[in-house]
Amino acid sequence: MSESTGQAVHLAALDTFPRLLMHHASVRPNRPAMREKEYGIWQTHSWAAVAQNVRAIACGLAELGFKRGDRLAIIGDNRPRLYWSVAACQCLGGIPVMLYQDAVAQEMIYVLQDAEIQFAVVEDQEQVDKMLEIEAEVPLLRHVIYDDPRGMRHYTQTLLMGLDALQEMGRIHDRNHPDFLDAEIDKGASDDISVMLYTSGTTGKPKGVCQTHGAFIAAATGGMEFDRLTDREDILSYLPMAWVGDHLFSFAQAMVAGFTINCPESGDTVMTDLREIGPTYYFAPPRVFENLLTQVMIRMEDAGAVKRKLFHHFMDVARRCGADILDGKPVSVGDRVQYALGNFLVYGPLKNVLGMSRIRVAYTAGAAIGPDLFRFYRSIGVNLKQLYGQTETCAYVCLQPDGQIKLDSVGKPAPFVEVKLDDKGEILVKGPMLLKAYYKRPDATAESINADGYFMTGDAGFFDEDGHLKIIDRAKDVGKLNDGSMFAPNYIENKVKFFPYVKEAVTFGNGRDCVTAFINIDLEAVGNWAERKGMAYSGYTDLASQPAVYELIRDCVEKVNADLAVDPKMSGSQIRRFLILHKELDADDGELTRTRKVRRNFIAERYGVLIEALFDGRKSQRIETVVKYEDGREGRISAELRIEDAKTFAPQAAKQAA
Amino acid sequence: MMMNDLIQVAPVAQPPVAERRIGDVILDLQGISLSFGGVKALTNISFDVREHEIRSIIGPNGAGKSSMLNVINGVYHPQEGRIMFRGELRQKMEPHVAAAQGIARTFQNIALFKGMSVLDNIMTGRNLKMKCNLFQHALYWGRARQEEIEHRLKVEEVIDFLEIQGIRKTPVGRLPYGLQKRVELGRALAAEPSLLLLDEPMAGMNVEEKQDMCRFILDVNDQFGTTIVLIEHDMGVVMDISDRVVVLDYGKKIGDGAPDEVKNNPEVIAAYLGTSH
Amino acid sequence: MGFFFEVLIGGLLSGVLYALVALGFVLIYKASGVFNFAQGAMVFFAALTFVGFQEVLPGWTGLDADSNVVFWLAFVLALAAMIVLGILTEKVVLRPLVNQPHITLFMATIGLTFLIEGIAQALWGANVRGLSLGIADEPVEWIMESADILVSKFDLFAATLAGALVASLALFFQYTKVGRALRAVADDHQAALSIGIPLQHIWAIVWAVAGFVALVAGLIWGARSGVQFALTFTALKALPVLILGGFTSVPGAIVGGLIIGASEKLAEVYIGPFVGGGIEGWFPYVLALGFLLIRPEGLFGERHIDRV
Amino acid sequence: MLYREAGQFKVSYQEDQQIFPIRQDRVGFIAILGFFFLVLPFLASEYWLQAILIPVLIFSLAAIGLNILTGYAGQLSLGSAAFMAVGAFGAYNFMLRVDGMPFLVALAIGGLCAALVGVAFGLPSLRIKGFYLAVATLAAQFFIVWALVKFPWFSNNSSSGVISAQQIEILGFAFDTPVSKYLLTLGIVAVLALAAKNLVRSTTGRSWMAVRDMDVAAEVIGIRPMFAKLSAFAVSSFYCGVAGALYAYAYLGTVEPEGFNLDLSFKILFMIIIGGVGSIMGSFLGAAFIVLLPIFLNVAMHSLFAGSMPAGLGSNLELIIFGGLIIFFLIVEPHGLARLWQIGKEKLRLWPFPH
Repeated sequence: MSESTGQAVHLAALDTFPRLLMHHASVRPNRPAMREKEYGIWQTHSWAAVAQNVRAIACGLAELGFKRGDRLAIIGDNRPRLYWSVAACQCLGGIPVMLYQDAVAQEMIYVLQDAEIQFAVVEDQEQVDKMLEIEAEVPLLRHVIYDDPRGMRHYTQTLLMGLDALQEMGRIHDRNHPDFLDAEIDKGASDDISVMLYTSGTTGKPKGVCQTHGAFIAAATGGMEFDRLTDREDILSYLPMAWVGDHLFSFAQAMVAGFTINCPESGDTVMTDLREIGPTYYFAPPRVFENLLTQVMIRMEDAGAVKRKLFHHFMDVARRCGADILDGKPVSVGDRVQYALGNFLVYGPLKNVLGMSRIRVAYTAGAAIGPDLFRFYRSIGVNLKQLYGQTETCAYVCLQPDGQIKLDSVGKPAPFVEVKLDDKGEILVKGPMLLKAYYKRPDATAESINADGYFMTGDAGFFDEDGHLKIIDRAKDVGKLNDGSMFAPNYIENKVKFFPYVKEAVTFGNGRDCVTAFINIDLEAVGNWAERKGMAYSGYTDLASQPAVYELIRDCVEKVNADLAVDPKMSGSQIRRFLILHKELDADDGELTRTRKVRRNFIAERYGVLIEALFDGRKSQRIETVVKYEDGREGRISAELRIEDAKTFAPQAAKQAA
Repeated sequence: MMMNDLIQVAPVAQPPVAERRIGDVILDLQGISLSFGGVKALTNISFDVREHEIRSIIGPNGAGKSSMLNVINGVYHPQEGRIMFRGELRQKMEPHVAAAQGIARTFQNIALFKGMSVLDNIMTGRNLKMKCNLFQHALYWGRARQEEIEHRLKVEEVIDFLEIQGIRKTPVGRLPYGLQKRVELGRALAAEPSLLLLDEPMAGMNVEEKQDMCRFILDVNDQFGTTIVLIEHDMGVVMDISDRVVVLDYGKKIGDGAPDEVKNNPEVIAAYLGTSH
Repeated sequence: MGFFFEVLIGGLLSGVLYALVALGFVLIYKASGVFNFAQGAMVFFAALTFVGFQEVLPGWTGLDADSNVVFWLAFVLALAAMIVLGILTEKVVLRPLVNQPHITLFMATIGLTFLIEGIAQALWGANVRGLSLGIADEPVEWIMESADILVSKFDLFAATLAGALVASLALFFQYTKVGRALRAVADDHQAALSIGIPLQHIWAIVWAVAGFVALVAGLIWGARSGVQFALTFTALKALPVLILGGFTSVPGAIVGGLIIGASEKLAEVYIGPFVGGGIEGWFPYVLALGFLLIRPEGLFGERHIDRV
Repeated sequence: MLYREAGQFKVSYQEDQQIFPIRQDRVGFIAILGFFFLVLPFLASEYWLQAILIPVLIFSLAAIGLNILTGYAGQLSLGSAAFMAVGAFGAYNFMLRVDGMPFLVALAIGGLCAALVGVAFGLPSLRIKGFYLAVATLAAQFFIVWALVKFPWFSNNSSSGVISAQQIEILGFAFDTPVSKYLLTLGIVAVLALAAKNLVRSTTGRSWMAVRDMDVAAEVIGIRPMFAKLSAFAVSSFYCGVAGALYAYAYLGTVEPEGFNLDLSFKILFMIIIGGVGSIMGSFLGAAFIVLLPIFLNVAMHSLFAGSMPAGLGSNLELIIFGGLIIFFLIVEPHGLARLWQIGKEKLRLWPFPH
């Protein structure tokens, strides 16, 4: 502890990101700050080079008239120059606002208007086109600066400018006013807003969360000390820059700890790039881990019998003792020997193929992770942990400490963080990482921070006997069935979604007599299963309607029911009836948020007929839906959906059935 | 914000975007006749190609289109006629000499080097520009290695341009047809040609692949100012992207001019209706 | 002058024999595009099998070793062995290699050469054996008397036999159904397939016929110089013949054989003494090579245009 | 399974273009090299060194030569043995006729003689292809051996062309023991193999392969087929020539032209077919295989028949097995042992996944 406080003192003067950047540029000028796979190799930028580039961009922006407090929109994949633009904006005392790069132009209007954006740095022609499309709706927008000049030759719009030209302009500016930027950096204070992150908005319009340098630096420092991160870490930055997780891990922590960010070549090559880099520190939402595991299992199905047997044998060994070995708990010598052998034959190579050989710490968050999934990674020696946090808390509230990993909790309150529960079970947090305000929304700010300065997360949860926090559901989503028993939809849905065959689930039951569910099957997993069974199908809709698939899913649902029956609080909310949706829930259709969270109300509205059919006992229901294709065209699909019953369990009978 | 409006309408003195300007004639073919042992492939054909233009050659199967390209880059030697390239009269010329003069091409049936990776295939396109000798190669040290790296960078730019980063180390034989076509274009581009001959670059492709290829061809023409002579069957594509079109039928020229002129030429219409096309 | 003609005629007569071996190559190449380096080994195998049967048959049947019955029985058995060998080769070696580059097939037949040589010697032993066809190797008297030129009776017989064989094969291909099919196959594999000619059936027949040709060649060569391993070198004699005559031409094989036969003997006699002799081994190759540079497709080969 | 590639990323083209881009391969290769240089000389008996290791190395060099011509440049040659003969006799004559000729220089000159002769016999390749060319190389095979026998000058007037190689001496150190000869051969082969690898991964090698795969396309992008083919003949013959000289000096000591016959050419061809056409490593594998197989067969036969082995069966069996293996490899794995190795390596890299 004394060591970490020493470091805290040392970092005290480094209380803004620009200062941190300049610090690294002088302390470790030649260490790699960023790598980007381009032209076939990992082009490396040292801290010194990054600082110079950031300077040039900042001065260029200033030359264009960018002032303190202005917002800079940043739209694109994880490219080094976009991260530099974030830092450059901060140098000038501006506020970077990252947008989700895969959103269509119309979806961007709101944020651009709300944040009163005048300057935008975008990745490429695709994003430029979006800006031009909505130019009329965002009249404040004055400058759009693009990173990649490809295809931009014939764009004559005066608001466009290449980042190269901007940097060149900035270098000249810097030469003419050598003290300008340092003075600007000096003006910065820890309490200044360093970034604005828009919450994805499960309900209502997105809100801009204003975070200060101090908040993110505190969150980053806490995480760094908690996991003993050094400047030698390698992290792969592939999650949207607009997401708080990426900003914490790829930007704030890298700036605090001085480690290296690695940007993949393109969205298609993330897996290859992950394997090449072999990060030591890794972050991914549960979905990514789940897809990886599914792929592992599918690829192993094609292996020869001997290899498959070997694999399953050692996976059994790992399941038995792997997690304990990782946690440093006592394990018998026999198991240790077996595990060591398994490590040589299976786990080691497996981690290598997945690009996880070098991982020291991996985190997942954003959604609940299935216990089997979680166990799998830990058992093969990947130190995967969960964390809990929101955009409003810099994604930093609870962390799982090494050696004390519980599958169904999110760990203990992180350093500097205070967590308590109110009388309704809602989680309240306080600490240096709290948001300063919602942008231009004093009402919302007042609503979410109570009089004692606690942020109300809106999540319901409780502490277990060891002081680990357990999350049940969104506090407002927790409802009641007509018989009065608790209905926590997310909790149930997550349990269903832990089955690889299920991609999404939406449950209904608040104010009803029983619980029912929509299911989305996982096309890849179920498709594979169908192929092995020799079933023919022509696509998602066809596969989803097959009776055998209904059987498969019913089996999953009933297992969940058995599981729920064990928990006295939850045994009343077993799923009575379900149907498999004829289309995949899609963010383009508004059914999911961009972070792939279910939009419950929207779905309830769109599929009202189906919900009624579920509750009134019908055997099937016709539905027609409008869908949006990738090119923006719309089409209709209609289908006759079957509705099936699932077995439920009496609370006392549950144990045997499970 | 009044400022904003002003900027929008005012003709700001920005450097003009380099417009692709069609220049002088760089390739002039006069009275070309070619026969193989009595079979006439081309009869008295004359046409020219101007700098920076996209010049298409169309015609039914067996019209002599590919033979025409083969004459231009020296694979076939016409019995009659003369060829002027960049003001020089060429008599008998070998393909590698044509390559040295800046003429590159792709083939109707993919002519990639099957045993080599995508990277190596495209690297062969740099061959003419590499100066080290065999002994330096055997050492692979100093100058030779430096040269290899310099040209690798050029090749990587081509790979990036054609968006084939994901397959750079794949043996070309394992690639699907559409990608092989793209790699072949890459190999030609790596030579930084001033005249690019494309023999049915879109044959056998699906709509999406055709669109991609079209975009690449236009980009090449636009960004590098490369003059392009193109053989293509897809009339839509030809009419869309060509500056001028030559029509051949049974080895004779039956039409020449802008796409619209050619489209309305009765002889051309007859030739196309007369065949199964 | 008489000596010159003597040498010339001797050369031409052995040229007929070269042509016979070359014919085996041409047949297979025409039908299946395989350059069968193992043709020489097949000649060796055929001759060895024949004398082998001649040796063992009296023991098995109690017949007199010199009887005609033994001769013809051995001939029939050897022929059967060659047909079996031909068909097996087609099925086991070539069919799996269909559509491979020609050069791969060529290398496969080099492997086949070793295989056949090994099997032949393992079955019948490696001793040099004599083989008699009942024709003495002595000058034909009336030619000697009338023109004062020595012409071996045996050579004349062999040449006649070979000529007859070539003629009958030509007739076979010209006038029988199988022959027509074979020519169709030689012209265009795809077209032949599309009109329903069973390609692999044809190949098997061709290999069998090539086996028969090898047997006749083996008997003649064997009778002349003994049945021994050196018979496999007949293939090396036939290669320049092929280059000269073209791989696909039957007349080419005959004319090429005559030219090579005559010129190598003449060269040996008239040039050999100046350079120490023994130039028979390479002279035909250099001749053929020089010829290749002028006319790469051979005397009767088809001109090949590279389509690109 | 043994590979741990995660984290081995390349930040420069130089790293990316290494011969062994994977660390484990690098380590393994150095270990093997170390074993052959430092350990084996102490472990191996004289018989092993003289009768197995030295010839394997020499044949590997010849096979690399043939592989350059056939595997990389696509020109089939049946005259490798003749080029070896030129190398052997060339080196011999320079050692004999030039006073104080250093051995290594003579070796190189022997190789250069072979290269010159190779270019001469490679000229037809400009006009003819495929087995036409193969037949042309047979001309070289027969002519060269004939010439070396017929012109006594080459063998310093010895009967039937037999030559006895002089003592090898470099900077006063006599290489007269099996161990020293082995180390010398190993050193030379290692250096030349590296050079060959460098050639085939550079522009030279790419133009060879381009001509091999599609000569018209190669010419159209500016590769001069004449230069590519003739340089392949020259380099190939150089390697064969050096191998031939070592064959005489480090292996047999006494050789005659007839020793470099067509059978030896075929043997080298078999080495590359079995080892791997178009692979430097395959050349080593193939050479080892072809040298070891007869020895292995011999041992097996002796233990099987316990001395009462039928006469000639061994050599015939060898023919049958060689012939059969060639056919087998061409059908089943045309790229030989090197490809099998490659496949095994890929499997290990993907382990535990099958693909």
